[in-house]
Amino acid sequence: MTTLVILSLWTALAAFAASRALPEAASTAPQAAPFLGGGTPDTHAWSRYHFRPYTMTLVFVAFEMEMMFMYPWAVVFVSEGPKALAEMGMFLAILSVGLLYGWREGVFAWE
Amino acid sequence: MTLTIVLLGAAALIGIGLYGALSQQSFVMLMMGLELMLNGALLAAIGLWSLALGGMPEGQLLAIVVMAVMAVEMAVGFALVVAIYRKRQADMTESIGTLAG
Amino acid sequence: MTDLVIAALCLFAVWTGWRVFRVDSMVRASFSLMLSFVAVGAVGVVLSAPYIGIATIFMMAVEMMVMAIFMVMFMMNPAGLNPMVMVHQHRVAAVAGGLAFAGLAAAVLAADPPAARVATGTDTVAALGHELLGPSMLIFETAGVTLLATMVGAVILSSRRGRFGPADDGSRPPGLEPGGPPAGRQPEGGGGHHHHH
Amino acid sequence: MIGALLLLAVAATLAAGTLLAAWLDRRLAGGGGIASLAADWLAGPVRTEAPDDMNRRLAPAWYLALAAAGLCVVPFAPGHAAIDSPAGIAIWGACEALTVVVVFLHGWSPNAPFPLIGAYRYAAIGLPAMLPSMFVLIAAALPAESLSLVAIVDSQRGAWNVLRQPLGLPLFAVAILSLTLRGPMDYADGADIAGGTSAEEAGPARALWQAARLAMLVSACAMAATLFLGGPLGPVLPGPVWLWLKTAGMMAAILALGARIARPPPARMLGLVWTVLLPLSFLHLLISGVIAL
Amino acid sequence: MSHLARLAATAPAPVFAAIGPGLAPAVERLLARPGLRRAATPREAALLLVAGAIPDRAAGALDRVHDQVPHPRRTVRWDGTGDIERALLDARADLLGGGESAPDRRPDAPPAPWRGKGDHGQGGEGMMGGTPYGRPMAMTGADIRDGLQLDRYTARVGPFAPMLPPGLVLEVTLQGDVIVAVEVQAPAFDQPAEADAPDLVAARMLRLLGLPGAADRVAAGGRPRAAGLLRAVPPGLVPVGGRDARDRLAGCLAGRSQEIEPPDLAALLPGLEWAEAMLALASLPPSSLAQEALAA
Repeated sequence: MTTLVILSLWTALAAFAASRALPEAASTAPQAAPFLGGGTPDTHAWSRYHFRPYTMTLVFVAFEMEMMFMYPWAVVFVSEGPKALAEMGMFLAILSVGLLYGWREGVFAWE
Repeated sequence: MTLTIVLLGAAALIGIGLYGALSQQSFVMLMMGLELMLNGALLAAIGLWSLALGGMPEGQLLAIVVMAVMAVEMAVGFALVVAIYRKRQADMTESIGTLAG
Repeated sequence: MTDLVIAALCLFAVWTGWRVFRVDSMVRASFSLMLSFVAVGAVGVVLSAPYIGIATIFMMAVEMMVMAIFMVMFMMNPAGLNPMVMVHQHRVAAVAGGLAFAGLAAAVLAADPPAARVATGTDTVAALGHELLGPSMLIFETAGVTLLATMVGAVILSSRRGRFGPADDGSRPPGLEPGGPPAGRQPEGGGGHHHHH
Repeated sequence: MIGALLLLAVAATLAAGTLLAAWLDRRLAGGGGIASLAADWLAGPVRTEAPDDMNRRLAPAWYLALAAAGLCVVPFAPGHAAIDSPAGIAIWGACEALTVVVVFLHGWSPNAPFPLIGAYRYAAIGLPAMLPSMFVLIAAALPAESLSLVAIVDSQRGAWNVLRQPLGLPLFAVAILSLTLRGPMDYADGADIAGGTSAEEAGPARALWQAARLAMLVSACAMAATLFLGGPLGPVLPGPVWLWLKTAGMMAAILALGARIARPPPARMLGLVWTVLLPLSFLHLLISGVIAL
Repeated sequence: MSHLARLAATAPAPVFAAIGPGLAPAVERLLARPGLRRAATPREAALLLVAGAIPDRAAGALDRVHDQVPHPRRTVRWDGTGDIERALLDARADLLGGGESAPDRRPDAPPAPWRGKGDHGQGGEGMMGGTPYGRPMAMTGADIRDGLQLDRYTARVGPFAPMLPPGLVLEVTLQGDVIVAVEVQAPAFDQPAEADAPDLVAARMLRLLGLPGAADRVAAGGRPRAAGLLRAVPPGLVPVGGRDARDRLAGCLAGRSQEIEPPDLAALLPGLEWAEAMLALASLPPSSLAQEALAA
């Protein structure tokens, strides 16, 4: 509960400060134009942006789940002893196969 | 009382998620609806674990499994979207229906 | 007091969840969903599941970041610069959603669940750790295999770079002898445009 | 009572630390310094074409809030942190993950090409760069048998983690550089994209964002000092003073480091993170685990 | 003057430089001085330094850059003579003391009229057909790398883009941050031979590698004092005459000047990521990008 109160306190404080420090601004059209070193764009910048390492991102989402298991594992690691090391070793070994596969397929580069 | 509030919140999340999953034309927005339903499931799991089941350890594990399901759903779902988009310039659910042939 | 806080968090989760389908910008939709998860995580923190609550927040921050990237990639008009309506069978969906909520709410109000709170002072993180390494070890390792399958599947489905060339050109393994016909099964129809997954 | 005192200490440390960081930045890394922050603050605001105004104004605020939240879990004296949660390092991990979101929003919101490219580059590198830091956090929790930072400090009474977990500090330094948008990990603000996510930012918004970057540096360096240098532990001087000294030392080291390592193009760095840093963090976890047993 | 303004006056003056023919090396060495700060974008600047006689073809671009500097702002012109640093610092002090800010030079109108047209007033028909806020939406097009047909972003970059040689205008089409098409619309301005000096070329590359301090040291004749310089440049990047960008950086750091034929940018750049492309361009001596042959 204290955690929650403190964290929301900071968040609310920061949001309030930002709304006071950064009031609604208005700019003329020439000032608002995006900076391109004097050049002009044809379209809005917001678009279906081609994020190149998308395959990496998907591998990352799956791999990152391992964190969920590792935090509680770390807490009981010493009391469970070598068994804990072995089990997490196996878990990470399984996931590493996926990483190795992805690496061989070249997913850690820009597509 | 607390449990009732939590479970009602979970029910509302599941209801909105269902609405979203059914009403959205786009496959990626449909996934948002699914995630929202899983969010409701997560909330219910946490509430039941903490307030009705006396903190049995399997309850927390259930919450983790729900999150793992979300990660898997997202990774596979978006991989499918990429594969289908590459094949046909389509990301609408209706268009995916015609891909069967 | 706790009830009030939890009610406020639940309302926030529901409201941000509702905003997901009401905003035009895909980035706002994704991060609105993230806020919904954050509120649920906060409920977890209040309900003596600090680890699960916080873990929900960091897992979902990452997942919704990825969600935003893909939403922007594949949605027309991703920033909602053009006002738009992206729903179909709106009425059916609304009725279904409403019915689901009504049914679940009725079940919640009618049911009489046991009331056994987490004992104060329990180390819930350690309990989870012991559970993972002990009775639920199989679930833990199965999750590993599932995630492995997900990683491999995601790579196969989404990557264009196959070992034998771009995926949408049809994958043809090299010949067994230099310059020979491709090894392995020939694609049916000879179009060379079949995925093999 | 002591809780209020600790919150006050967090706020004061953040404010004073940010000023110190600005000064060190000017000295060691050729940054703008305090006077430049003031100059930015006095310039007029600019509103780009059809921006996502809400997120544009909130991004610096959230960044600042994340820095403050991260600092709250750091113990200022042995046994005392503003947030003494049994999931302390997970809270810090959540701050790291949300930082990626905030930086992305900062680059997304102006609706302009260079900030957009910076935002996506940062997402591409910032997400996987989080993995080594998570391994480092988990490894630090092993000898403490707890996720609480108070326990992690206590576990270093015998020997600091910098000795027991030699790979930890370098790996965490990478995470700090990434979190504070500095040096080789600053993929949000490249010179080839005219300052990236900040390319369209002027006036108070720019000043606030730069200040938030420095505040995050304070917070991340305090975390590094807690994880590896024993935090408030030390002879003679009181705990908070030790923490401040170690944090200041870390800040100087990180700033000097960031100004001396070249930043490769993002695709090259992505390969580096997965094929070098991630295996290293596996190794780090193994070493730390074996030593802890 | 308020306390804050007095504090701000002690900061290096933030200058965005619009460089014309003949003055590039002089401005590059000028901005390395401690009293001035090189602004990467006009948003960061208070002063616009216009160096040399800007040709007519770049006049519109100069006005656009001028208007993007936030208020209060001032333009300082320089013909290569006189104490320019003094002039810049004086202008800065005047602005902080409440001096008048230069008004916009271009009319305050959206890029295209849009209000009121279409179902939602978005300036057109359909979900992608409008011109909301005066600009059309990006449209999809073929991709040269992975076959995902996502949106293309076409823009003209330059002639005052800080990552390009002054004067060079490229019309680039980006998908994500990969360049899929390039057209050279105008070559770089002619500069004295000093602009090709190896230390200045190396300094430009170091700045792109995220090492502004090392870049200033190299431009002042010192050693870079930084790690991983050569390894940060991807191997095989835009090879010209058998030497890639990494070789050229190594050569420049060793003080060797290079002679390079004008490269065919429209053929060399597509397929590169923006960061790589800018690094490759910076590794070429500006004179090789200045010939009229490029524009043809």
